Amino acid sequence: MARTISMKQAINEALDQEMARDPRVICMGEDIVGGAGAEGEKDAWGGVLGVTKGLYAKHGDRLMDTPLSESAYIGAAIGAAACGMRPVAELMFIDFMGVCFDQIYNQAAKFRYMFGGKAETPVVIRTMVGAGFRAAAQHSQMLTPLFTHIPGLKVVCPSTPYDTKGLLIQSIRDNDPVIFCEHKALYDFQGEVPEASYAIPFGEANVVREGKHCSIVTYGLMVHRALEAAATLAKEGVEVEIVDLRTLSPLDMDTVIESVTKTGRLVCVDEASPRCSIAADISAQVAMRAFGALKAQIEMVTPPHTPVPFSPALEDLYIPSGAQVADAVRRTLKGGKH
Amino acid sequence: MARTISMKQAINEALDQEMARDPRVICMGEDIVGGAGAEGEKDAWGGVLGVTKGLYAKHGDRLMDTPLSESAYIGAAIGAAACGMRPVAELMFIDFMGVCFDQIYNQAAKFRYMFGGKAETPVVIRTMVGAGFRAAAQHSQMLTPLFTHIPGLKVVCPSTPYDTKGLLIQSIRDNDPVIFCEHKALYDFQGEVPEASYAIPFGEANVVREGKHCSIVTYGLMVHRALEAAATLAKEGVEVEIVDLRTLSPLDMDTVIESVTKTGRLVCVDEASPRCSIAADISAQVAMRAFGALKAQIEMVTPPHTPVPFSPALEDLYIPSGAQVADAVRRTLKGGKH
Amino acid sequence: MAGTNPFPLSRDELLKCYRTMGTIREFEDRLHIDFGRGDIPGFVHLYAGEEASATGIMSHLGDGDRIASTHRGHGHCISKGVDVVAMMKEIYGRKGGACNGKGGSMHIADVSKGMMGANGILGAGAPLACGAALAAKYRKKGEVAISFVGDGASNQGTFLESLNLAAVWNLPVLFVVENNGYAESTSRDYGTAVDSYVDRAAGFGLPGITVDGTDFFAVYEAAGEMIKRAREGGGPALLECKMVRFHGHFEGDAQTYRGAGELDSIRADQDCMKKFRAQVTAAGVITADEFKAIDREVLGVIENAVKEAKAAPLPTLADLTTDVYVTY
Amino acid sequence: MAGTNPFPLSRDELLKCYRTMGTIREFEDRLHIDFGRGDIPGFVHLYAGEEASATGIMSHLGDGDRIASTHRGHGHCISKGVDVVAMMKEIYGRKGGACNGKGGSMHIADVSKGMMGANGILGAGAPLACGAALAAKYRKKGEVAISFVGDGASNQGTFLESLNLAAVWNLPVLFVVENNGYAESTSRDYGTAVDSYVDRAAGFGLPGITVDGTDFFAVYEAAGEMIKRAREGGGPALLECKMVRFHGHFEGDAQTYRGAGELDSIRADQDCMKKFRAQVTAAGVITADEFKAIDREVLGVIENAVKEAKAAPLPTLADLTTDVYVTY
Ligand SMILES: Cc1ncc(C[n+]2csc(CCOP(=O)(O)OP(=O)(O)O)c2C)c(N)n1
Ligand SMILES: Cc1ncc(C[n+]2csc(CCOP(=O)(O)OP(=O)(O)O)c2C)c(N)n1
Ligand SMILES: [Mg+2]
Ligand SMILES: [Mg+2]
Repeated sequence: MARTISMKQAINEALDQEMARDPRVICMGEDIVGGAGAEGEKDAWGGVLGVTKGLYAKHGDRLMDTPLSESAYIGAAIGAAACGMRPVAELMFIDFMGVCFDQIYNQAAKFRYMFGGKAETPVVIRTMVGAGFRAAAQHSQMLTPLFTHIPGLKVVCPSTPYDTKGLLIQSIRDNDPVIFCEHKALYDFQGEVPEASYAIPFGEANVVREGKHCSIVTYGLMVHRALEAAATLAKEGVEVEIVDLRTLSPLDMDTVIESVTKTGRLVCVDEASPRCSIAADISAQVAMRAFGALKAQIEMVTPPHTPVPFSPALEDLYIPSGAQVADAVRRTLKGGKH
Repeated sequence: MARTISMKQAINEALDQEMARDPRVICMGEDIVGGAGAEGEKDAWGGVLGVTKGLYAKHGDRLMDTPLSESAYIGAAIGAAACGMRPVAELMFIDFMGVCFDQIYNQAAKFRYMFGGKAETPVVIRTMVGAGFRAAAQHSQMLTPLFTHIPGLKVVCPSTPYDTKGLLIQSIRDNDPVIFCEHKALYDFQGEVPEASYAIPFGEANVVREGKHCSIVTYGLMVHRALEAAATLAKEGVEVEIVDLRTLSPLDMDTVIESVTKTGRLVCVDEASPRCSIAADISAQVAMRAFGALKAQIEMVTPPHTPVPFSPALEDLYIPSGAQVADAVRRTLKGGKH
Repeated sequence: MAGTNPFPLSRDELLKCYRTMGTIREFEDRLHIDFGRGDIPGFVHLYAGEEASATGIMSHLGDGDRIASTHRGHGHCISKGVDVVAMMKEIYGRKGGACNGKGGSMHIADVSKGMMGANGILGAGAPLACGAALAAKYRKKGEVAISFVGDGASNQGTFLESLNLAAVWNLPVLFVVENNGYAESTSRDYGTAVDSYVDRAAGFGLPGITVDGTDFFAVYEAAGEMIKRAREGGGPALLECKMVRFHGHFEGDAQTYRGAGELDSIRADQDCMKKFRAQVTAAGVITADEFKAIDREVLGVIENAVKEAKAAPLPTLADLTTDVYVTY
Repeated sequence: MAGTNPFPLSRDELLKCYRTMGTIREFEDRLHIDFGRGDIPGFVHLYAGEEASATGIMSHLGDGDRIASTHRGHGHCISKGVDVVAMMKEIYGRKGGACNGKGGSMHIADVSKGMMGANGILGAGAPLACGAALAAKYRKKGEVAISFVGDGASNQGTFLESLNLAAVWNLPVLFVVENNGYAESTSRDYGTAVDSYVDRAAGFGLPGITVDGTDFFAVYEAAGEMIKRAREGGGPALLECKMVRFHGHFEGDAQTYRGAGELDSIRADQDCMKKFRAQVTAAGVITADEFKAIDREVLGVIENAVKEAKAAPLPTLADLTTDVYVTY
């Protein structure tokens, strides 16, 4: 039965159901329980924004608070995964990857290949991404391209509670290392989610809106900005098609190309910094594989090549807006082969 | 007076001349002198491949060996830069960025912006990149896209001894943090280099070969693969233009677009992994800004989406070859607007 | 006995230190209120309760000495001489803020005052302080650097590596572990596998001292000795200040992890400002009325800072893309 | 007295340990020669001279116990039971190698033997071993994990954090610092700011012991005690093995940083195999001829491994893109 719940609740439910289903699933992270060693409430936090709250009561010591040592505990999750467990480690903000990236991209990502196909590392790293929280340059980054660049990693970034539950369950069941990116600005976003457990396969983009004039390819929070743009443009008689990638690696280029083949136009929207971004990656692949289908220039909408500013006045300008997306669509509609 | 020297010697000379010129220049890294605390020869190594050998005799304690603690000493270089020094820190292999990336992308790269334009961090991080040494998955990566993605960093990757000297001198004099990527397979590559000191400005790509049929945009070792392809193709009557980017951030898109506007065709060659790569970045920018000039699909030549294999038999297949580049040119020449 | 001053600081210096602590306290308590009202965006970590540490240490420093701070940086800023109006504007995200509104609470810096920045990344300040100390070593003016770190962050590899590096290079740097008993909701005793930071320091060949960080004079003396030693080429050291925080980890934290009555009791018995007043008035060096006058003065300073901050202009689109590079 | 065995191992076990050490020595010395000939690609770090450490420790382990190794991993592999032919093929970059030629010397692994991989990144094995220990804790079969680290790498944050994590979670993991006096060309005493690793361990609440790593029996006994304790839930510990390396840091290293005569003297006086033979023959448990027979046997094993490696097929284009993911 589907009810309307938040993305936060969808994450909590996915973890709960998978922990109940599979005793090898364990969770670890900073304050994911909270109150460790303190005199007051146990499960005092349930994560910095309360996402894992309540799981301790159900699953006890299979949730572990950690010292503030991301290399050590994320590496431990990876090591445990290589030894038959299915750990879900929380990297509180993706911005902290700089203190533990080696364990992710040189260890987890490469074991299978370096060891000649003889290792499996079914670890999930849950992490908060994105701007909008007035959390400034070191707590607001997207950074999805850095992980997508790395062979051996899978990268997931859902846009709805429904996708979140299904993709997190798939991530836990998946036999490869998965970076599961949760957009903090979507935590309270509500949507219909079935109570029963279900998995959404990786590498299947979701056409969240059909249209014939232009394709918008995006993921995460930007799906909602694209939908805003679509609503505006519809009033102008422009019907855009929106492709929500859902997983950045593996990537469903077939759906992207199918859409561009239909519309002949492409706008890639990415909340990550512009250089070597997901937007650039999709654009380049289309320019290579579906050039003939393109009727006009590809447009990319990203933040500027700057760190994320603190001031709300600036941060609101930093994050790509629905209006910017609509403008980009209008630009490519005006463009055309000479 | 120009002589023929190796890229290694060009680096050594640039460091030597800048240390002599500016007392604020200091160098640090693992075994960049060598023999610290040991009974034998001082300056025993001069870096793992001997690049800094001999500098200790001239500049003494301004070259410092470090403990094996990249976060600490690269962070110290960054901190010293923020306090008026001009440190050149060596990260032996770029593959080790995973243990110290935070200091680079969250600290050095962001100080200026986060502090409202009131900080300068003139640090250079010299690091070895690339495959070909049979050094396997953790000592052969390119990883230039990861740094290029980050606003606040400058990223340099020269292809010749001449460029190496001039760009390293510019890096040291530059007031922003610079990641200086040295391709290990080019260390012994010889070229003409003036003895006198000179700086090559950032953001100026070099058209290393002119041609009218197709543009090849690349950097580092791949410039030489492009030249191989050019020689092959010339025999077929195909004249390619080769743009050596030299600096990946800032990026000289003007030169790229000028070239594509002339040739109408683009092949991007990158030794980095394909997803969110430099090749993708350039391709996407061209598809956005110079779509009208394109006569056919863009082609990208990169390694496969795999870690770097150890076996020479595989590594030679992994690294993009001149033949692969030539094939890509032929493909785009066959392509065309429908 | 009134008139004779048993403290290592003059009457004026004592007044100045009290004013600094009071400014921090009022700054933080005011933010607590204004955050509750919804006036202040983002994550804000308050230093109230910990003032004696920053103030006791920074009293020994000049502008040429550098500090690298933490996410809980307001107290370090104020005691290092960063302008409180500029700080308040920054926290309100305004132009004219210490970072022109681009940094916010977690990134306030003022390099002209030797304040190398609050830092949103745990442990990240330690290498930066080592770098500042290295620069000082080359400059040979006897400058030092201080690295602040929380008890939780003291388990970050970045911090631990820095202890070793500082010892290997014999850097003039002091590592200050501000042990307030918690890392977010997690107790120090859970997260840190050693009872005393003196032992941890010893594991890296560093001398260490633990002091009661709510006792200004204990901090002042221990830090003074260690800083003097560092200035003279004696190398790095570690100072653990055991202390308490009065507010939540960040604003919005309900603090249910605390024991019953814990917050009341630390506010009653471990208030560093109360202790300072008691010690100094008991010695008859400064009167309670003089302290009250400073309290009032400070209130005005902060009131004014908030007023100025609220009146300051917001940054605009033109500011969005400036200050990324010196040149690009 | 001939016949009575004063050692904590049976005659057969002693023979087995000697065979293991001899296999490592011959494996490495042979690589040294073949590398010199240009037969072997890449970076190769030899374990010769350090055999007593790997062998003394691994004698206590079964396949269910895990180890995380270093860049200098051949000795750990062999003593953990990885097939030497598969290893040699791997180092020659052949199909049928332990990693089908994709890993090479720095990445040999055999998860079926509990060998979680040599590792090209310093300190990176420590968290992995913690993870293996964590898995063991959940499985409740009394398994343990060992993390090997060099003296130089012991200054990596990753390693240091792991000491704390292991203590906090009371993991059944043993950290073995293989202190061979050098990190590349840099002396241990320059890079590590503490004399004894026992002190460093104490800084993280861990018990530590330092042993002469060239004395097999010293290693064997200390490791045995610590591993037993860990199996019984007593938690992590640190073992420092002081040892020597016979070859350069990697093949191609001229070792000019060593003092005059240093290499000769360590080969003469600190050869763990010589010591082992002397101790065991003196006690009359095994004869010199028996040892020689093993030496000959081992020579044949390695000779055969090289032959098989050279005869094995190279991987081809079809292998390039396999084994990146389980599914994609
Ligand atoms: C590398 C990193 N990991 C995690 C965090 C999230 N975080 C911010 S403050 C904090 C607790 C810090 O505790 P402590 O060091 O004791 O300082 P305190 O807050 O008590 O002053 C955590 C976990 C972070 N900012 N950086
Ligand atoms: C993170 C990282 N930094 C640097 C290196 C380069 N490196 C490889 S081995 C080595 C020296 C290691 O010394 P030690 O830990 O004492 O081990 P040993 O070689 O003596 O066995 C260095 C610096 C690396 N592989 N990884
Ligand atoms: Mg704390
Ligand atoms: Mg060593």
